[in-house]
Amino acid sequence: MFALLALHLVLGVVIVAAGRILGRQAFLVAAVAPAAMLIWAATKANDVLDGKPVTESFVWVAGLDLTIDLRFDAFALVMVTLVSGIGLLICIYSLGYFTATKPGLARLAGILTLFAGAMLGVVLSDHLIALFIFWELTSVTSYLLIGNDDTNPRARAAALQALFITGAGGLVMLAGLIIIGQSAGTYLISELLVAPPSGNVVNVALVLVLIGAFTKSAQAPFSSWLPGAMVAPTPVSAYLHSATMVKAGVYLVARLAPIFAIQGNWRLIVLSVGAFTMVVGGLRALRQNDLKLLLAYGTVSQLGFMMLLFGVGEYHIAEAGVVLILAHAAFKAALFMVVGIVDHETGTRDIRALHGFGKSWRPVQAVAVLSAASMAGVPLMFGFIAKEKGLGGYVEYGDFVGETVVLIAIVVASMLTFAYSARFVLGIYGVFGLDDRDDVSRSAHAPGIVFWAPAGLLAFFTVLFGVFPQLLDRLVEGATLALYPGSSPKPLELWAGFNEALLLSAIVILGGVVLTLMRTKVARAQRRGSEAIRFLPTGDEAFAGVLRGISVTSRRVTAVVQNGSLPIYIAIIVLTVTLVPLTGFARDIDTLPDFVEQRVHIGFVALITAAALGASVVRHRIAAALMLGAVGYSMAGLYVTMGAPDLALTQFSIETLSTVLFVLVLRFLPRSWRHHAPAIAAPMRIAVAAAVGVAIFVFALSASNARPDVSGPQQSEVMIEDSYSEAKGQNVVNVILVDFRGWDTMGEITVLLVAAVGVVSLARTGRRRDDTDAPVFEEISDGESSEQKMPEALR
Amino acid sequence: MTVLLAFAAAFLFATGTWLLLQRRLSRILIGIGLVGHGSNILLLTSGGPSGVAPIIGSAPAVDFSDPLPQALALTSIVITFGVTAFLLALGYRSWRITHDDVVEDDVEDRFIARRRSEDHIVSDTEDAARAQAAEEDRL
Amino acid sequence: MNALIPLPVILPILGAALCVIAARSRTVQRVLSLAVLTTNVVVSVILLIRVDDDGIGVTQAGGWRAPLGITLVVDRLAAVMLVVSSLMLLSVLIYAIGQREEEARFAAFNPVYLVLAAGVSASFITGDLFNLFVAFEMMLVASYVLLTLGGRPGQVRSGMSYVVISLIASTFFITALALIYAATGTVNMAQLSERIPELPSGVQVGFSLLLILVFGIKAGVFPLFFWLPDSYPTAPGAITAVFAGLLTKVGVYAIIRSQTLLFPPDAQQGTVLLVIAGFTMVVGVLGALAQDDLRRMLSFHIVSHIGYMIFGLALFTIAGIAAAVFYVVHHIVVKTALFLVAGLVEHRAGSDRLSRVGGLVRSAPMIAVLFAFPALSIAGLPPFSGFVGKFGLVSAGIDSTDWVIVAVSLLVSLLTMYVMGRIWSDVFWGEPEDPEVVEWMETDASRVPWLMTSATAAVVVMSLLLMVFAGPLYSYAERTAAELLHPEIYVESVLGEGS
Amino acid sequence: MSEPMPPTPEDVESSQAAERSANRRLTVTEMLILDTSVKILYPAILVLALYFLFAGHNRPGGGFVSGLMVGAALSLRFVSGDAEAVRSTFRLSSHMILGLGLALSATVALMPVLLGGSILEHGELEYDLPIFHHVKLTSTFAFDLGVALVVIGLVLMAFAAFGDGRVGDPGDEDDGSDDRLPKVRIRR
Repeated sequence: MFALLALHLVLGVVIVAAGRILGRQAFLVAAVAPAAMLIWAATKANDVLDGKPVTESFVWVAGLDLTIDLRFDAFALVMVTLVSGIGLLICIYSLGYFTATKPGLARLAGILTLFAGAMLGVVLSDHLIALFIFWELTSVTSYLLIGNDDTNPRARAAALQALFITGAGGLVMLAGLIIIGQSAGTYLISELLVAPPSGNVVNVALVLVLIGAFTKSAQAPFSSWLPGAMVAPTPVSAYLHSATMVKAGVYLVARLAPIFAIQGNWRLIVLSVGAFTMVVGGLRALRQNDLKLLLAYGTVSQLGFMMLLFGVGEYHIAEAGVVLILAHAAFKAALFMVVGIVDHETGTRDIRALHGFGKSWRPVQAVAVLSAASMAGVPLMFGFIAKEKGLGGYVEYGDFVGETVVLIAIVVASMLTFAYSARFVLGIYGVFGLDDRDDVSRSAHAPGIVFWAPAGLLAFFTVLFGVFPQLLDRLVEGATLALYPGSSPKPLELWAGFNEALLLSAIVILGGVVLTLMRTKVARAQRRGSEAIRFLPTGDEAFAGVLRGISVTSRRVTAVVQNGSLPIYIAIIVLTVTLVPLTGFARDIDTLPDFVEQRVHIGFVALITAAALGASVVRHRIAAALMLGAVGYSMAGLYVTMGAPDLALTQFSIETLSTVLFVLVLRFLPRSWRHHAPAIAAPMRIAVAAAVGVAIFVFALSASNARPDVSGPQQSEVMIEDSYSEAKGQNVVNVILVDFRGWDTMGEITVLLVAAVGVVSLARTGRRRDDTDAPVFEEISDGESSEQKMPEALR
Repeated sequence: MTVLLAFAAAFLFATGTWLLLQRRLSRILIGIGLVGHGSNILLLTSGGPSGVAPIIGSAPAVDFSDPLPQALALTSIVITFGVTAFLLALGYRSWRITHDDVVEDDVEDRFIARRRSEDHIVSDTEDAARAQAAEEDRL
Repeated sequence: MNALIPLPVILPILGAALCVIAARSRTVQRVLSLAVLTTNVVVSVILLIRVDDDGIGVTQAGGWRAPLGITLVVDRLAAVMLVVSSLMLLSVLIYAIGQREEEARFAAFNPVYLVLAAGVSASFITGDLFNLFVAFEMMLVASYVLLTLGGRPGQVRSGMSYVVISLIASTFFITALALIYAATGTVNMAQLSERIPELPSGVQVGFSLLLILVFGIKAGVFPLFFWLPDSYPTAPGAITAVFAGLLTKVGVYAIIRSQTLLFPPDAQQGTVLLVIAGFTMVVGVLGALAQDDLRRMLSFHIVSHIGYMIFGLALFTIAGIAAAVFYVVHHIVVKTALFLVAGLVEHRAGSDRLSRVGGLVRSAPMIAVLFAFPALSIAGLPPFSGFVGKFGLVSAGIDSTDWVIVAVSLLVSLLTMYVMGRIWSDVFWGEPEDPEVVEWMETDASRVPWLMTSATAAVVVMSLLLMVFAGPLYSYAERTAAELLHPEIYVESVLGEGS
Repeated sequence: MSEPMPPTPEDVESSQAAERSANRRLTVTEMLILDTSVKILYPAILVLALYFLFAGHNRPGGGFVSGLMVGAALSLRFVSGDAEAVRSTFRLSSHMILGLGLALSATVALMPVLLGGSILEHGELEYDLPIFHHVKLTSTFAFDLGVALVVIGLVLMAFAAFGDGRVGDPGDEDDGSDDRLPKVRIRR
C-alpha cells in the first residue's frame, strides 16, 4: 500500500515538474495511479471481503506515537473503489474536457494525482493521526485545485475559504483525536473498537472530532465553502467536491460511530446536524439556476443524509449508508460530468440560457435522466435501493430518541431531492430557457465519445445495480462487517415486499412530483420565505464576518500594541522588567543593611547624584555630555575608595575618550534640543523613572540580604589563592581578565573589533573616499554590484 | 551593599530611565550611560564589603576587595564603551540624513495604526466575489 | 572531543580578525568565511554525535578547574543548536555572496558576520552566566552593525530602536548578574544550580522572573517584542534571514537553559511562562495579519511562534520540553527559509509588498515551490516538521491538561495558516498590481542569481529532512528534555563527582 | 523606514551655529600652549601606557588600560592637530592594528588547543639570550598585547570616523538627499 501511495506522490510531482512537455496528455499519465490502485485492490478483494484485512505499518515519530498504520479492510475497499474508480474516469473525462492545452493544465493533473493519493491515505489509515495527516493533505491539495484559475479573484477567495473552514475544523479535530488517543492509550481505530475509552473528556473530544468531520463534509453551518469551491474546473468538482473528499467526514463518522455512537451527545449532534443539513441543502438546491451549484447544494443535502445513516451507530442503517455512498458517487459524478459537457459546449451552466439540445445529444441526456432519477430515488435505480434501505432501517431499527423527527426530515428532504433532480432534468431539456436569452444549446456541438463515455459508464452502473442490487451484496455486507464486527447485515434486494419503507418511498415520489408540478408557486413561496429570514446571515456572510472580525481585531490590537514609538516601548519594557520581578524580591526584604560603609562615599554619591540630575535636566547637548563625564569621573573616584584601582583607571580613561567622542559627534548636532512632542507626558515619565528606581533599590537590598543563606564561598576566593601561585600574577583583577576569565576578554575585544568596524562603516557610508590610506570599511560605491540596481522606489 | 550605594544605584537608574524616555538619541545615550553606571555600582558592591586593592603581597588576602566583580565590571564598561561608540555613529549618520537625532516613530506602524478602522482584508475584487457567493447561499 | 568545544567560537573570531586585516580583498574574505563556517558545521556535527553517545562534553577555558575559570559545556541542547545554527549561518552566507549586494559592497560584512556566528555559538556553549552576557554582546553588536549596513534612513531609525532596546536589555542583564553574584557569590551556572535553591523563595522567584524577562526581550516575547518587527525587516535581505532564524532563538535558548538548570521546580515560572506564551502567540499572529509587507508579516510571525516554544517549556514535562526543543530546531530552519524566499521575491518582483506583487507562481514557479514547503511547515500542516512540533506541543499540553493554552495554540495555528494562505494568494496567485513591478520583472536584473536560489533550496531541503528524520530527531529531543529536567547531570559533568 | 524630516529654520540656524563653533580657528597663543603641552604630554602618556601594559599582571594596569591610555594620548594629539596627525602616528592603517590585535589574542587562545591543551591555557617561553639574559615570555602577555592593540585600533577608527571633515566640508556631499538613499514611498 505504501508503494501505491508513493506512486501517487511521485507521479504527481513528476507531472507537475514535467508539465510543459506533457500538456494535456498529463491526464493519461495521471490515470496510471488509480488504475494501479484498482488492480491491486482487485487482487486483494477476495481476502478482504472474507474479513482478512491487509495491514502495513511505518513508524515515523516513535516518540509521539506517530505511526502510519494502513489497514485495507472491506469498508476501505468500498472507498478505494470509489476514489480510484471515479479518479480513473475523471482522468479520461478530463481529456475531453480540456481540449486546449493551457499552461496550468499539467499542474492540475499533478495536484489531482497528489490529492488522490492523500484521499486513499485517509481511507486506508487505521491510525487516527495518520488519518488526520492525509486529511489535511486533501485540504491543501483541494486549496490548490480550487484556486487553480488564480487570476480569478473568486477562485482565490473560494480557495482560501475552503482552506480556512476545513483547516479550522481540522485543528479542532486534531485536539479531539489527541484526547481520544491519550485516553485510550492507542490511536488505532481497530484497537479503539475493542476497548473504547469513555469519560467526560472523551465526550468533549467527540464533539471536537465531529466538528472536524462536519466542516470537511460540508454540514450546515459549515457548508458554505463547498458551493464556493465550484469555481474549480468541473472535473475537479466532480472528483473532490462530490465523490471523494467531502466524504472524508462521513467516512470518519462511519468509522467512529460503532465505537462512540452511544457516548455523550454523539447521536444528538450527528442526527440534528445531519437532518438540518439534508433539508437546508435541498432547499438551497431547489433555488439554483446554475446547474453546477444545484448539484453542489444537492451534494450538501446528500452528505447530510449519509451522516444520518452512518452516525446512528446501528449497523442496519449503516449498511444503507454504504449503499448510498456508492450510489451517490455513481450518479453525482455522472451528473457533474454532464454539467461539464454542457458548460464546455455551450459556455453556460445557467438553466435560463438552455433551450434544449439536438438529437446528437441523446446519450448525454440519457445519462442525465438516469442519474437524476437515481438521485431522486426512483425505483429500478441504484439510488432507490439506498434510500429504501435507509428508510427501512430507520423504521425498523430506529429505537432511539428523536427517531421520528429524523425520519420526517429524511422524507421531506427526499421530496426536495426529487424536486431538484427534476429541476436539473427539466433544465437540461430547456424548460426554464428564457426567451430573451440567446439560444446557445440547440445548435451546440455534440460531445465526443471520450467526453461522455465516463458518465455513460457510471449511468450504466446506476441502472445495473438498481436492477440487480444483489451483485453488490458481498461488498456491502463485507463493508458493514468491517465497521461493525460481529453484525449480521441483511442482503440487498430490489423488492422487499410491501412495508412501511415502500410506503414512505411512494410518499416521497408523490410529494416530489407535486413540488415539481407546482414549481412556480413553490419558487415564489420559497423566495418569500427567504426574504423573511434575510436577517439571518448565510454561511458565506458569516465567514466574511469572521474574516472581517479577524482583520479588524488584528488592526486594532496591532495599532495599540505596536505603536512604533520607541519611548513607549522602552517604558513598557523597563516597567515589565522591574515591576514583575519586584513581586518576588519584595517578599524577602526584612532588614536594612548599614547605611554607609565609608564616610567618603557620601561625598561621591552626592557628586554622582548631582551630576546625574544635571545630565538629565540641562538642555544643552555638550553640557549634558560633560555632566555624564562628571558622573563617570566620580564613579572612578568611588572605585578607588572601594579598592578597585584597575577599574578606576579604566573608567577614567574610558570616560575621557567617550567624552571626546561625544563632543566630536555632538558638535554637528543642534546645540540644544528643541522641544519635540514627547511620546509620553512628563508626569508619566517621572512615574516610570521613579518606579524603576524603587525597584532597583529593593532588588539590591533583597539580593544582598540573601547572601548569608548560601553556604558556599565566593567564586573569587579560589582566584585570590591561585592568582600568584598558579597564574603567576599578583594583580588578581588582571589575572582574572587575561587568564581565569580570558574567555570573557576574548569576547570582549571581539565586540570592540566589531564596534570599530561598524563605527567606521556607518559613519563613512556614502562619503567620498579622500585618500587611499583612509579606512576601507566604507561602502564600495562604484563596485561590481552597482550597475544593476533595483529601482529604489520599489524597495 | 549599603543603603547609600543602593540609593546611588537606584538614583542613577531613575535618572537614566527618565532620559531613556526622551526622543533624542543623544539624551537616550546619556541615559544609557547613567543606567550603566548604576548597574556597575550594583556589580561592584555585589562582592560584599570593600577592602584594599586585590594585589597579592600588598595586603593579607582577607582584606581584599572581591576582585571578580571588578573584572566583570571592567568587562562590562569596555563593552558599553564600544556600543556607545557605535550608537554615536548612528547618531552621526542620523544627523547626516535628517540634520537631527530624533528617534522617529516607525512609519509602517503608524500607517497601520491609521488604517485600523478600515476593515477590508483582502482585495476588493475578492470581497465582491464573496458577496455574490453569499447571495447564492441563501435558502 | 572536548578540545573541539571552543572551536565554533574561536575559529570565527580568528576568521573575523583575518577578514579585517584582509579588508581590501573580498576574495580572501569569502574564502576565509566559507572555510570557517564550513568547519563549524563539521565540528558541530561531530560534537552532536559525541555528546549524544558519550554524554555532556565539558572543557575549561584556560584549563582552570571549575568554578575558577569559565566552563564551556556542550550538552544535547547546545549541540543541536550548534548544528542547526552553523548550517543556517553557512547557507545564508552563500546566499549573501550570491546576492552581490551588501556582502559585495561592504568590507565590514564578512568579519562582522563571522563575529555574529561566534556570538551565537558562544551563547550555546557557555556554562557561565556572565560569559553568556559577553556572548550575547558579541552577537548583538554584530547584529547592530549588520542591521544598519548601508545606513539608509529606515535602517538608521530602526537601528536606533534596536540598539537602544538591546542595550537596555543588556544593562538589566548586568543588573541581574550583579544581584545573582551578590546573593550567591558565583556566576558559574553549575554552581548556581546548587546555590539558588538555598536562597529565600522570594529571591528565587525574583531571579527567575528577572532572567525570563531579560532573555525575553531578546527572544521577543509579549510584552517585550515591539522592537523586533520594526527592526528586522529593515536589515539587508540575507541578514534578516539570520536574525529571524537565530537571534530570537538564542533568547529562547537562554530561557530554556536558565529555567531548567538554575531554578528548582518550585521557582520555575510555569504559569507566568504560559501566560507569556499565550499572549505572545496571539499578539504576534494578529500583528502579522495586519501587515502588508511580506518581511514584516514574517517578522511578526516569529514573535507568534516564539510563543509556541515558551509554551512547551512552560509545561516543564519531558513531553513539553522535547516538543519545544523540536520546535526551536524546526523554526530556525523553516523561518530562515521563508526569509530567504522573501529575499528572492523581492529580488524577482522588486518589492515584497503584498499589495504590489502577484502571479509569481507563473512568472517564478521555482520561488513558489521554495515558498510552499516552508509555508506549509510553519502553518503546521502535516506531514511537515511544523506539524510534528505542533502535534508534540498540543499532545504535551493536553497531557498536562492545560486546556486554555492548547486552545490558544490551535487558534493561532489556524491564523498562521490563514496568514500563509494570504501570502500565497497575494504574492503567488493573481497578477502583479503595480506597473512598476511589471516593468521591473521584465528586466534582466530581476533574474535571481543561481547561488541565491541554490542556497535557499538547500535550506528548504533541510526543512524537508527535518520531516523525513522527524523520528530520530524527536527521540533526540526527548533525550535532551530528559537531560534538561535532570540538571544534576549537568552539574556533575561540570563540577565533577560528589559535588 | 522613515522619511527624513525637512529641517526647520531654527534647526538650520542652530546647526549653522554649531558649524561655526566647530570650525572656529584657535588663536595663535592657544595653539602654542596646546602644541607645547601636547608635545610634552604625548610621549609621557605613551611611556605610561607601556608601563601599564608590562606591569599589568602584577600592578594595576593591563591591556585595556594601556590601550585606552594610548587612545587618550591620541585624543590629545587630535585636539592639537587633526585626524591626519592621528592617522600618521602609526605606520599601519588602523584596521590592520585592529585585526592584528584580535588575531594575536585569538591565536594565543587557540594555540594550546592545537598543542593538546585547553583553550587559552597559559604557557611560558623562557630563553637565555646573550644580551637580555633571562627572558620570560608568557602567553598571557601576548594576549594582553592583543587586547591593547584592539583598543588602540578602535580609538583610531573612531577618530577616523568622526574626526575628519569639518561640517560643511565640500567632501560631504551626502546629506541624506543623495540619490543612493532612497525615498521610500508607501502606496496607500
